[in-house]
Amino acid sequence: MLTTLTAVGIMMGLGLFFGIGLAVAHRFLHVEEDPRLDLVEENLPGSNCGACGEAGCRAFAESLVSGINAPSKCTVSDPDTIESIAAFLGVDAGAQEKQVARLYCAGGISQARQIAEYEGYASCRAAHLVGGGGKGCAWGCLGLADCMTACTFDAIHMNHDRLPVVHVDKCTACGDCVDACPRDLFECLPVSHKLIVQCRAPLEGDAARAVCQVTCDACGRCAQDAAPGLITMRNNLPVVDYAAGGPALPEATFRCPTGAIQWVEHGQFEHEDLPVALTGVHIE
Amino acid sequence: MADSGSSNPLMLGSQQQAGGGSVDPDRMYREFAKGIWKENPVFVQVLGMCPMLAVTNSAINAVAMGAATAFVLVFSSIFVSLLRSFIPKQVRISTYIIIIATFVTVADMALKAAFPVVHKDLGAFISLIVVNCIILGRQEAFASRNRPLYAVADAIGMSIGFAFALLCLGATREILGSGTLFKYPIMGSNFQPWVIMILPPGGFLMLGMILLVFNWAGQTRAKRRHRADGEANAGGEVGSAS
Amino acid sequence: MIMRDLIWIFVGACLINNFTLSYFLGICPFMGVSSRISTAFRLGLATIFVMVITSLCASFLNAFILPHAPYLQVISFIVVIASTVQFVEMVIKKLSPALFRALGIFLPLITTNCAILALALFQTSKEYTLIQGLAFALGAGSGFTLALVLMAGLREELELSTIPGVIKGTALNMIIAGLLSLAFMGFAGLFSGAA
Amino acid sequence: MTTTAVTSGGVVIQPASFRHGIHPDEHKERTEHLEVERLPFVSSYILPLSQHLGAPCRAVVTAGQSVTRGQMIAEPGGFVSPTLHSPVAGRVANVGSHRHPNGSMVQAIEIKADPFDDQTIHGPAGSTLKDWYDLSTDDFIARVQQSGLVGMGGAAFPTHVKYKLPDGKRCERLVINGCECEPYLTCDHRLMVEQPDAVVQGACMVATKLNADQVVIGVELNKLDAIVALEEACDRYRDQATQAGRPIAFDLAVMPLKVKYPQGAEKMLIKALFGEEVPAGKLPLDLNIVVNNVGSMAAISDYFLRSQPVIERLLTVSGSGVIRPANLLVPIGTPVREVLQHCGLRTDTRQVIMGGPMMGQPLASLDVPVLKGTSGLLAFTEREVVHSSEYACVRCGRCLEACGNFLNPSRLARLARVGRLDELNGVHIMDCVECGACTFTCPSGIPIVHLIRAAKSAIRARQAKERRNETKK
Amino acid sequence: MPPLAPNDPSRPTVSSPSSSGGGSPPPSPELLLKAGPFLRKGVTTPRLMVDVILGLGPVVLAAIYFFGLSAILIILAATAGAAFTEFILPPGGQPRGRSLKDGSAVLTGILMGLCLPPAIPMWMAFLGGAAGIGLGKLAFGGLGQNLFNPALVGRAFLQAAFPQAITTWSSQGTVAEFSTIRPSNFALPFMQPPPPVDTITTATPLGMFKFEGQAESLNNLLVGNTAGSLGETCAILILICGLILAIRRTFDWRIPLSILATVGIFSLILWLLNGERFATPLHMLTSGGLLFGAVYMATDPVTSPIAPRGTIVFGIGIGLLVVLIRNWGGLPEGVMYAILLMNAATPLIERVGQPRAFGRTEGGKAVAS
Repeated sequence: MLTTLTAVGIMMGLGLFFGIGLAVAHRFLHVEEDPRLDLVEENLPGSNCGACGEAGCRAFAESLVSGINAPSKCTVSDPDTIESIAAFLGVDAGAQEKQVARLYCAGGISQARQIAEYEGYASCRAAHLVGGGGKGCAWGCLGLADCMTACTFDAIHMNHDRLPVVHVDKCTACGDCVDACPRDLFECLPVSHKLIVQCRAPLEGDAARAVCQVTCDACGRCAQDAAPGLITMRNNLPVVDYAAGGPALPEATFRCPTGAIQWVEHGQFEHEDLPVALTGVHIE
Repeated sequence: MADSGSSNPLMLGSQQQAGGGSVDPDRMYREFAKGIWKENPVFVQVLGMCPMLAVTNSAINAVAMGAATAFVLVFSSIFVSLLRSFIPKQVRISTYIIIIATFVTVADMALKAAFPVVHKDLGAFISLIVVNCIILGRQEAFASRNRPLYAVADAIGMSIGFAFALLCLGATREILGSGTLFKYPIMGSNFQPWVIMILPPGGFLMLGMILLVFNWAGQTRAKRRHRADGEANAGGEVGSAS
Repeated sequence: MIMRDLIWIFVGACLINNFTLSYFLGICPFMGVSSRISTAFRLGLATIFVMVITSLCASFLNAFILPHAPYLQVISFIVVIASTVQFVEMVIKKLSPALFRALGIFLPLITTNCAILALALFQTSKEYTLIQGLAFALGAGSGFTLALVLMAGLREELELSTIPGVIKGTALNMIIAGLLSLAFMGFAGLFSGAA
Repeated sequence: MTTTAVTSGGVVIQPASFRHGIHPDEHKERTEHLEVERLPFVSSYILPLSQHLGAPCRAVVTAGQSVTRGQMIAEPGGFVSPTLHSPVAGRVANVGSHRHPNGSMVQAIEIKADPFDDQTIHGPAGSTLKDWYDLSTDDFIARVQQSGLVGMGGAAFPTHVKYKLPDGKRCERLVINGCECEPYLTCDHRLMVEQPDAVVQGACMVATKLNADQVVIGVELNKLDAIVALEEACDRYRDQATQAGRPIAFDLAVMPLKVKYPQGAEKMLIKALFGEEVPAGKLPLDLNIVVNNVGSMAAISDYFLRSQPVIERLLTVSGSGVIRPANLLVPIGTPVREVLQHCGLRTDTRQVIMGGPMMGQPLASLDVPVLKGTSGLLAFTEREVVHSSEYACVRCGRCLEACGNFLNPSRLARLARVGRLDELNGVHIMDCVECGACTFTCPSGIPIVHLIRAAKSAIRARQAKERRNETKK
Repeated sequence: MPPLAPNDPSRPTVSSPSSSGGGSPPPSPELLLKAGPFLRKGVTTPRLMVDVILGLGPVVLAAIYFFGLSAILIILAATAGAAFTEFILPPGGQPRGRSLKDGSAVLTGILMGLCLPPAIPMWMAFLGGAAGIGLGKLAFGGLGQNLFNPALVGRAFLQAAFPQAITTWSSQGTVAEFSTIRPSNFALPFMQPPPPVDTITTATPLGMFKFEGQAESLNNLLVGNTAGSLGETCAILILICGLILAIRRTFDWRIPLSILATVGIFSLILWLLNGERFATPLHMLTSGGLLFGAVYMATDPVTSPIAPRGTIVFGIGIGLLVVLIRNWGGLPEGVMYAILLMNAATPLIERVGQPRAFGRTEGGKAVAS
């Protein structure tokens, strides 16, 4: 009986002492911090991709709590999460249209001419520095998969033509591939922008067709066929301005002699992937 | 934030607040089975490494530790689950620890009374069950959010998973390190024991090896499944691109 | 003589019976927070700090309370240590935000580290005096820091390597820890002849 | 190996050098004794508007227009940009995209040579230039820009920019770089042997105009004949200047240097000559030093004394892929194919390098032109191509001992391979001059300098993006 | 023809395209684009490994001379263990057997064999080689990525696993003929070796000194006429081989030099303080595995710091630990542990050992002009 009393007594004593001590300390030593911050951060994807323009998810959470950014700036989270964060913070989610990375080149190894053989470190950026990597087209995709390596979301795989296939569902438009490409061939576009010019070579006529089968040879037919003002030829390349012209329709691509401009409903290149193990090897 | 039990009012989807209703035997089984293999606390979640390494120099110690942990885990899960709507959120961790510590003390005393030799071998590690992350982790992640029956199923499953891992490591280390299993010589009289296995480095190295085998098995399985899936899922979830 | 005894306790806890590499204590932070040298070092410092507090608490409990109720050892250690550390955390947060950012974020993590409770238990079972207990705490903390920083250095190096996918992660960390532990066996019996 | 000490004017001099560095095989024996010959004119020339560092030139001619040899065809596109002259009399065929030796496509002027022209140079009026002595410094700099001069050593940085000294800086020491430390190349060597007076004359012009206290011509000891020739030329110039009543007001000396690569890198050269280190990220001007190549000096002399702008340059053609290696005087813009074919290009040539074997770049196509900065063309057959098989880095430390910048190339390469750009900045990747000494010496055959180049390119791309974001905000 | 003459009368005229090539131009070759530099020194990594193996040759011969056929058996067993493991578990998805070609596995095996006692069962030597390569190298992804010296990992593994067998030293020289094979070499796999009855066991010089206070004569230590591991006994031979390798720049001379200097100075101080308790510096330097470890083990480039200053810190660290463990530790010998511990510290040393970059201060800032 005495033991029980001692035990109870000691535990109560300790409990009371430290409980009161901590309560008092909490009162006097408390440092104010927005409690919503942690909660919001917990719901962000935590991939720290930077697509929102902030330095990581924590910084983005801070900007959300202080109302600087709208939740929809996060392109990685699914709409439900965005909606629930917005509801929690009592703000508007903001308009968000899904964006996806598009490639301005369709000249894989079977379409674009290789003028010299590249041997060495298998990276586009490295190859680009060695005489342009041996690809005849100085603007086109080198096919050594820097974008695939850079993609944190496993959304890019190389196909048999050594072109990067972007998995539209997985792509979060974080922009890592845009930065990784030494030839600046990626751009994140809203999925509703379906007229994609798959060429960046500012060449014309025969000079253009000499380097690649699917190059834009600047014939200008797409600009004629599209709604007035939608497509303009600039620097020997068609530029699509959705804000300026009428409705974008697939008709603009019908008379393209090379297939450089495409009406892309979903993914850009619907080819079978290379096995993952093969994508990093040197090209022969 | 009066919403007790949930750590985050924003938490989506995963919430399984058991209201009234009857006990679902299927779910009981699922909660029980997951801890043994699919969410094995040691091999998959990599928790509870301290006792895992410290007491596995013989199979007997491993079993004793497994049993003691199971006892503590099951009973604290029941208590936490029963009290889950009464424990205020701010002091929940402290409360869990006190509940766990109580059962640890009970286990410690019971072991000391029943098997003094084993208790001596395990030393302070029985007391250290208090800070085994598996136990606190299950309270926080499961028992505090589910009805006692599920909590018990979960606790038993996890305990078995943990004990299984302990036994794997303990048996291997004992066989190689002393040539015996449960003190019974199985390697012949002339066997040269590998002393390293009952020393600390052996524990680390052997656990590393077991995890390696586990990873390798998982990867081979994933690869086979990937191959079977064919093109439909091409480029999907292969373990690594090396 | 006392000095020598203290050094022996310190070296014993730091090198010979390193808490992490020989007793497997604090494996969770050892595996979890050892990917950057700077973080590892700060965690190590915070651990030394908490260990010293723990040692003081344990000495206090051993002297005044536990003789009356030895069966309350585990539970009272836990309660007292956790409360004290939380209290200290609040103080630091209030007084020095810089120090808090450097060390404070680790404090709650350390409290539930088994090395802390083990320190108190070992100290009790070895019947150390207050001063000996402090030497023991410092030794154990330094040993943990040493192991942690070495591990972090090795892991930073590994990040530049191409490790086979099967072994990457915990499995490899365990093997590294095993090899470290193997190397630490060289300290076995250090100073025992001289003491 | 060459001697470690040399007698100069009867005094034994311990040749100076910098620490670290490498000693590659020289391979100069095939061409170092060959006199310079002139490449016959060919039918068509391509002149990229951007063959130097800095802003591209702006074309001032249009297709169909006829031009004379030495006529300005493109004006500077900014201050850091030289003038471009036609290397040949003929007709402008086209102004459009053409392949640059670095693999990109750039704007270029294509000129068809006129086979019936006598190819007299129609540069700026000679009389106005003759008396360079009376020009003001600013006029002198403007004239240098008009001459179209860029660094002839290979980097092709517009020379006049180096002479435009910012406030608070002056050119105390003018260093003339005659190291030619790249293996195979011998064109600077031949220039110093055959035209020492032009080199000294040009150097003295610059020194006079920039008020230098000291002119040092650094030459490696494997070019003893050049050292002797230059010393004689210096003596001649001193006498001439005194006779003309314009005695030189600066020290003029030739400094023999130990044979070592990359001694021709300007920071290494300064370290070798004066024992001083140029601060990282700064220019030699920070130490009040201006460094010029011997070729640039000869070009300055040619411009002011003979009214010939930079329309042709000396280059070495060598390697197993050509039958008759040579030191050639080649008009700028000559297609590489024509130059190589003149020297007997072998059909089994596998690799063609523009520049030296250490820092030059491989060509993807022979239809690219010789540029102002082209110091050599090397054609290699399969036998001479390096195919080193790659092993893991064993951290042997040879690259550290090769690196004149005292970096840790092994670590740079490892970090670069995993793309750790922030850490790369911490280990001073931007200090790397890409001399390739580390890769030369690596027993594991790791393309260290290539990895570093790629990482530097990625860092630059990221910085450019950050700057864009800044301006957007 | 003076090339730069301004108004040369023999001014060249434009040659027509047909005359320049003589007939049709040769076809454009398929050019190779490969990053420069386009010259290489020609020393390769396998070559370095072979260099070290050759440098070990005299030591192996000495081991055979001193310990007879047992030495051959053990070295072969250890090498086979290392090579076999490397063969069946190729690192990084390479084809099986390719990584053997760089010679590093064989080198590890030989080193491993040379630091074993002559009477150890062959299966243990094999296991040691396998553990060294498996745990010490392949686990980290193969050559160049290992953090610990694989040979020493194998040795330490054996030391911890079979402390009895690995510290049973049989004496050499006059007792054992060349053809004598120690029966314990042939213990069945996983079985205990028979108790050493017919060969005479003895202690190493270090053990004798530590536990019995007897110092071996310097002559014997230099020549190698003592008990010990196979490769470590003959001090003179190791020094000569080390010198040759250092001159050939196969390894960084700073490491062995700083180790030996540290041990020498430290033990000299101790010896001067208490000549009874501590061994003479020369005894310290020439006995045990110090020379062998300093020359062949610590110099493993993969696991030692790369920058010159770092290598010296590394060497000093090893020297201090050796003296510490030998004099105050529970074991008579500590070279292996000292090297392994400093291997673990190598990444940390690497951070402080970087040379001052050109044009920068020690702190990495650009120097003020």
